[in-house]
Amino acid sequence: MIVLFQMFVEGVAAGSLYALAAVGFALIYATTRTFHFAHGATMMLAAYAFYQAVTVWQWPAVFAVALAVAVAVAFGVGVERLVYQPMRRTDASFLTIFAASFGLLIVATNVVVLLFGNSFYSVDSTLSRGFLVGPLYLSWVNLLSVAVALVSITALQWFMRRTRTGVILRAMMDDAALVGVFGLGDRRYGMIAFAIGSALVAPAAILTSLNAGLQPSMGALLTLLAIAGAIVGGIGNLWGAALGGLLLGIAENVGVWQLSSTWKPAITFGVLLIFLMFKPDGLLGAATRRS
Amino acid sequence: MAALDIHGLRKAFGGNVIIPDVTLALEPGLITSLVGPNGAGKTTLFNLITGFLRPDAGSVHYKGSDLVGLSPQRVTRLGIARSFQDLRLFNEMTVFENVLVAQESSFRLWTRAAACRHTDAVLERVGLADKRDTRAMDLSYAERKFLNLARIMALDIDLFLLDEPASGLDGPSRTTFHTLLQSLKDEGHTVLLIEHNLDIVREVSDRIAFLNKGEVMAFDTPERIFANERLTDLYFGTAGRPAEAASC
Amino acid sequence: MKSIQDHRRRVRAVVIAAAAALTLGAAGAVAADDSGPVFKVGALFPLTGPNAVYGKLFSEGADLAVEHVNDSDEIDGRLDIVHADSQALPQPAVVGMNKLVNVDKVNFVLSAFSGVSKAIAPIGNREHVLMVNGGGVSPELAIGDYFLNDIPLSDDEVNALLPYAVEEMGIERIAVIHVNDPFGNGVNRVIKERCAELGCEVVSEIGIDPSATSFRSEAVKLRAAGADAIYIASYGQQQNVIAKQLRDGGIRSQLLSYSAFGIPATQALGAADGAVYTSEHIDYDADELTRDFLSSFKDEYGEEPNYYQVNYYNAVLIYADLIAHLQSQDKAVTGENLRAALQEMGSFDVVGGKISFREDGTVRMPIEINRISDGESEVLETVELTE
Amino acid sequence: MIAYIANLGVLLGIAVILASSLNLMVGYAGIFSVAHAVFYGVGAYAAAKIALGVTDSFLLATAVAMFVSGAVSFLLAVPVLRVREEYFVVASIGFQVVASTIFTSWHAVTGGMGGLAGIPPARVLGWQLTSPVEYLILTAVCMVLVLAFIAVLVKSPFGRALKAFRDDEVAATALGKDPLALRVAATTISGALAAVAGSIYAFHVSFVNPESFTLDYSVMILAMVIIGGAGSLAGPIVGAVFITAFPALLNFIEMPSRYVGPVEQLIYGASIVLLMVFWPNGLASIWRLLRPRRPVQAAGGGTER
Amino acid sequence: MLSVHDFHAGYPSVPVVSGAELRVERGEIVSLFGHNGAGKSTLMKGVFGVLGDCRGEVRFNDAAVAGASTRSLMRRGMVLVPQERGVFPSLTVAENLRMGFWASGESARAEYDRRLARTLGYLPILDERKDDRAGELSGGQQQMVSIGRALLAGPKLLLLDEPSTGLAPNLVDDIMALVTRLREEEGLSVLLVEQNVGQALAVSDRVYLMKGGRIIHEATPDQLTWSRSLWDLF
Repeated sequence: MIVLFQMFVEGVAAGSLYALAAVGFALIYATTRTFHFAHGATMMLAAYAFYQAVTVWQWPAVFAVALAVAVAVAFGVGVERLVYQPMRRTDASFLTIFAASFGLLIVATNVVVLLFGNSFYSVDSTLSRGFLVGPLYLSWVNLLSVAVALVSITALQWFMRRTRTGVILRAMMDDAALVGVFGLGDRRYGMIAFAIGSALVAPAAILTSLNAGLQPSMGALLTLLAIAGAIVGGIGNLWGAALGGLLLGIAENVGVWQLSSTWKPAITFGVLLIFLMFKPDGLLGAATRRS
Repeated sequence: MAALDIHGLRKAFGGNVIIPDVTLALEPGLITSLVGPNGAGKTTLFNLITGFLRPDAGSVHYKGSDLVGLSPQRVTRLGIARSFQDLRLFNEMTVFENVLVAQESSFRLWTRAAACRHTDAVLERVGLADKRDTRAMDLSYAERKFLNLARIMALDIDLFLLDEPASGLDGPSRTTFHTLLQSLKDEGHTVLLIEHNLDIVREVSDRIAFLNKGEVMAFDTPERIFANERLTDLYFGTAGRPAEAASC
Repeated sequence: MKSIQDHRRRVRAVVIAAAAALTLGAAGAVAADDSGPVFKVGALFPLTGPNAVYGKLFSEGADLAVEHVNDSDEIDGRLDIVHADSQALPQPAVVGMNKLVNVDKVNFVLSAFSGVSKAIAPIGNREHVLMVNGGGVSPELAIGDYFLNDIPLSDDEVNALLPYAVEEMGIERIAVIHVNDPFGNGVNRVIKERCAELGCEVVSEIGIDPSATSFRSEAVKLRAAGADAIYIASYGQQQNVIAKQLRDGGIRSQLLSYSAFGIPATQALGAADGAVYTSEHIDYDADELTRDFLSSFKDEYGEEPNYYQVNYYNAVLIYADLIAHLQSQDKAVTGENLRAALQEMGSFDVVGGKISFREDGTVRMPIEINRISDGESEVLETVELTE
Repeated sequence: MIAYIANLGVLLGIAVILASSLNLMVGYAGIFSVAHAVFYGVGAYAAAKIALGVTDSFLLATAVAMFVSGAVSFLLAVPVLRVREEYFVVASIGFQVVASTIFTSWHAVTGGMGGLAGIPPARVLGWQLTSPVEYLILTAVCMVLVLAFIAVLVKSPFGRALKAFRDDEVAATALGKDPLALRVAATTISGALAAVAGSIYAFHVSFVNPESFTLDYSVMILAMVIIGGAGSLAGPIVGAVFITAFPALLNFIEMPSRYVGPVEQLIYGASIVLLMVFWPNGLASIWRLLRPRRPVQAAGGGTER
Repeated sequence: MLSVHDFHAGYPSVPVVSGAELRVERGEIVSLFGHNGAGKSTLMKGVFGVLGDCRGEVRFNDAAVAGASTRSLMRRGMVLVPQERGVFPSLTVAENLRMGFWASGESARAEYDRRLARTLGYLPILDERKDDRAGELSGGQQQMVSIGRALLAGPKLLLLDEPSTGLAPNLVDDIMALVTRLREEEGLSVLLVEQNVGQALAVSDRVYLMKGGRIIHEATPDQLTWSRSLWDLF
């Protein structure tokens, strides 16, 4: 039983990071209708930036974290400005944006391969070491994952409710064309959405590199999990996306309690399929969708 | 027996009751016009009959079966076809294809010659034969309206629900339209028509159903409806009088 | 054979000379040798994808061997290496193999990875192209007349390690975490069989997806299993992630593994410190050839070679020996003749000593048991396997 | 050299079949699937099983492969096609991941990662195929048949109905067309046609394992359709040629071996991005440019309802 | 206040509006009648800069504004109340209103409070429901939100696009009464597109009839009532 509970703890920690990625994806998708398949590339770039700063340049952790966030934001805003916005201006279809985004993922991955090679890197840190609390193994990375997710999502919640930009972003999630009728939905807001959404994967990037190390393909899986989380939560609902990400993390880790680990991907995406079939609007999706 | 028997139909969206209670029986072989101010629920009624919306209550009986709960394609296959106000043509397809696709079975690898002949005949009838291979998006407004009509005329159906088929048509086209409608009637079809142009309504209708706020205020012959001052008031408003008095 | 020995003696001089020439800024220190035929060595390694790290290692060994053979006069003509990207996946490998065989007309191909080898072996066997695998260790790699392994397959490694682990290290309860592929499943099977014979207990077997990167819940399971030792049967980046996450997850058990642990990234990994793993035994003091190799390798790449590099270096040497053998008999260098020469020659003098092949194309070699400590490997014992 | 070209040709033919069959879903039925490699894989496994256990007859193995793959895609389509289109993309990704796991983990049937090896050379009407050129001919014939079938299909009543749905779903429904039935049929046919490619692959490579039928490959097939131009016959062919031949061409650029791969991938990714930004209608639309430009679609009363 | 001269909008093949001439004087309520598809909404959106493809001369407050962005028009005091009660359903009523304030380019808190107080004075129902999501409101209340939001933008000219769509007649009356009040008390000019001819006529100073993308007739309500041209149109 303690094994199951320990797995649940691990699931919550993993799910917290998925939740952040899913919220970022959902924010970007709901405001700009961009199926940002390169969302994971943002995370990978941030992770490598963090690695470079902290391990190679030996920067203090605070600056390394800042660099990771900066790189994530720069990439997100950059692709929005240089790729997605020109495409949106020509009324690009869902499919072409998807393909372009996929191309971006390939480009980003291989830039990293050219710069860092294909090797596995790990960041030496005591934060990922486990310690016993009663019968449970905890680690600072796990605790930080949950804490950062809680703080980030609460902060985002506040931002979206209380600030002018946040309210306009929420209005865009409802009806971007109508925001245009008020002369408010200019290009800046798309870039802001990308900036926030991208910044949200930076914690996932940093904590994953402490926990599981870095490799160029690390972004692709996170993209899938972020999308799946956003769908399970209900597209267009940020808090649903967070819940969806958390749920997937828990399912993934608890699901192998009795099953072989080789079925892990099937468990995660099986949950996704079941949701799509029986609750296509997601956990909290129906509340905000208009018929 | 009525061609279509609508009983106690009700529909609300959220708190907005669009159609509180509609009861209406269409007589077979007649052209019935559905008139009423904007927002009276005319198009909503069409959507309820044809399965695009599911009523909250009530029944729609057609040839002995209740249409409520059936999918739109089932309703069409039972013999009821509708046109749309905003036409909804297959823009990338040619005029010929637009009509052909309507009447043939989807699960076939070869196009039957009879279907082609039938399509050509329908196009001839609506006067689009010379536009046969033009793409729908390249047609003029009037041509688009007639193609819209041709598409459902090609179906094997009894009951036509036409949503503003003549709006925006000029004089000659209107005459063509009138003739078409008359010939449908002559073939024994029943037609329910949403129409704003009262000239057309007066010319073609056998019956008029006056809908207001989702209720049938009157259902009668054109002569008697037009003689009813209260209804014309409702429709055109009562300019000159204070607005407050307009509510009934 | 004398020529090979000769050349190896000269290698050092050449390398030093070349280095000197470069330092002096003189160009054209090495004159192009246009005389004689060109023999192409096909190298089918992953140059892209998650396993490219291996492709780079393998290439270094093979490239150096080609350089050395060309600097010697062992063969009439020269070797040329042609790379094709297998991505360590079957389909690109088949494309690459077909290109090597049909466009570049090679009759000798260096293969790596079990999946790749299984996919290309039928082509090589059909087209009579001699293939040598120096990297894949699946027990299922005895696959045809033209396919050789100059790396011991993993069943050999397990057979060497388990008795040592049980008898010398006092291990009674073993857990296995293995990739769910032919190699990992094969290792798992061999461990279970051997354990039953040796009286140790396999307390947990966890199969993992080859692309998995997170092992949080696996660590939980393994910790609960309470094993004395955990055998990791993975490769590449994944084995590092596993080792790290097991340690982070509070598992202090002895880590055991096989030759894949020899790559630099794992050696340098803090979490792998103290791990015991097997590898083929290479006696770096065996003979002059080996010592020359060792020093020129360090000159060239600035680090110690590992056995993968040795294997591919050796594979190219074997090719050169076969060519020399055929040339001495005035026979054409064709795939059929290469194979015939292989059977005639029997054994080869290569880096680390003499090696010979079994009937099924697997290599007969002693196995080393190593321990990683402070980023370096120390040899605990060398095991001669009895047939 | 001929054998190399023949071999490339076979892979190209496979890509054309896959892209064209996917186009039936993406371009005509408006279903965006990122799971086409699953049907390719199911076809390959089924053909391999038949070849290994029953007969080396290509036609029989292909027929069985088409049936099995069609059945699997039917099973996917029936429940999942009820969801909205962008959701289907995600559902298909999920389906692909689950299927990949099954390929890897259902050892009894698929042989796991070890795959199914030693598939005998194909026999077609008593003729044993051995050389790459013979396989190229077989592939070409299959490709032409598949393309011809698709060409007939999209001009048939069935294809017309699909196009009608693509143009206006509501109107098509009002004309009595059943959206679910049509989409399920398109998906099933598409899956069955992908199995033809799978069967050719299995016999040609004589080895099948899960690594050839991954999510990455599914995305790549979709990229072929989009880059070439969805909804036309030429589009997927152009896209398949582009994506298959492109890396092969880059192979001839001289650079240090360790840079070849990443640089090749980098150029590949960058060209997808650039194409989508500057040429979103697909490469095949180059022919359309030669024709007179058609007027922009009319508002048609869309502003007032 | 607003004058439109030789205005074209729509698409090359199908011009939805061609050669429209129209003016709205200060403090005037002008209605635009016409059938479905006559081009009324398109004309209005074209003037407001929402449509991309427009030609012609537009003067607002004595400045040429043809081709000006919606953003700059809003700041000059031209505000559109879109058709079909375009509210943001998941935003609260208060947030919807604030969107209007921001659109006018203002940010001073005092100015916001002043406009809000005035708006809630006209639309007291919004005060009661200001923390509810707009999507939960009834159709009529949503229309009030839409108008209230426009008022917070501090309009000089209000463009009302079919405010009565889908509303019960008594609610339409409320809206018309509000429009009249706004004209009286705020000196607002209003351009109104309406299908509810009767109720619109009652409040209008002048009307234009539109057909097939052209303005075919200009009249005062008295001239028009029950005249033949209205019959022709409907």
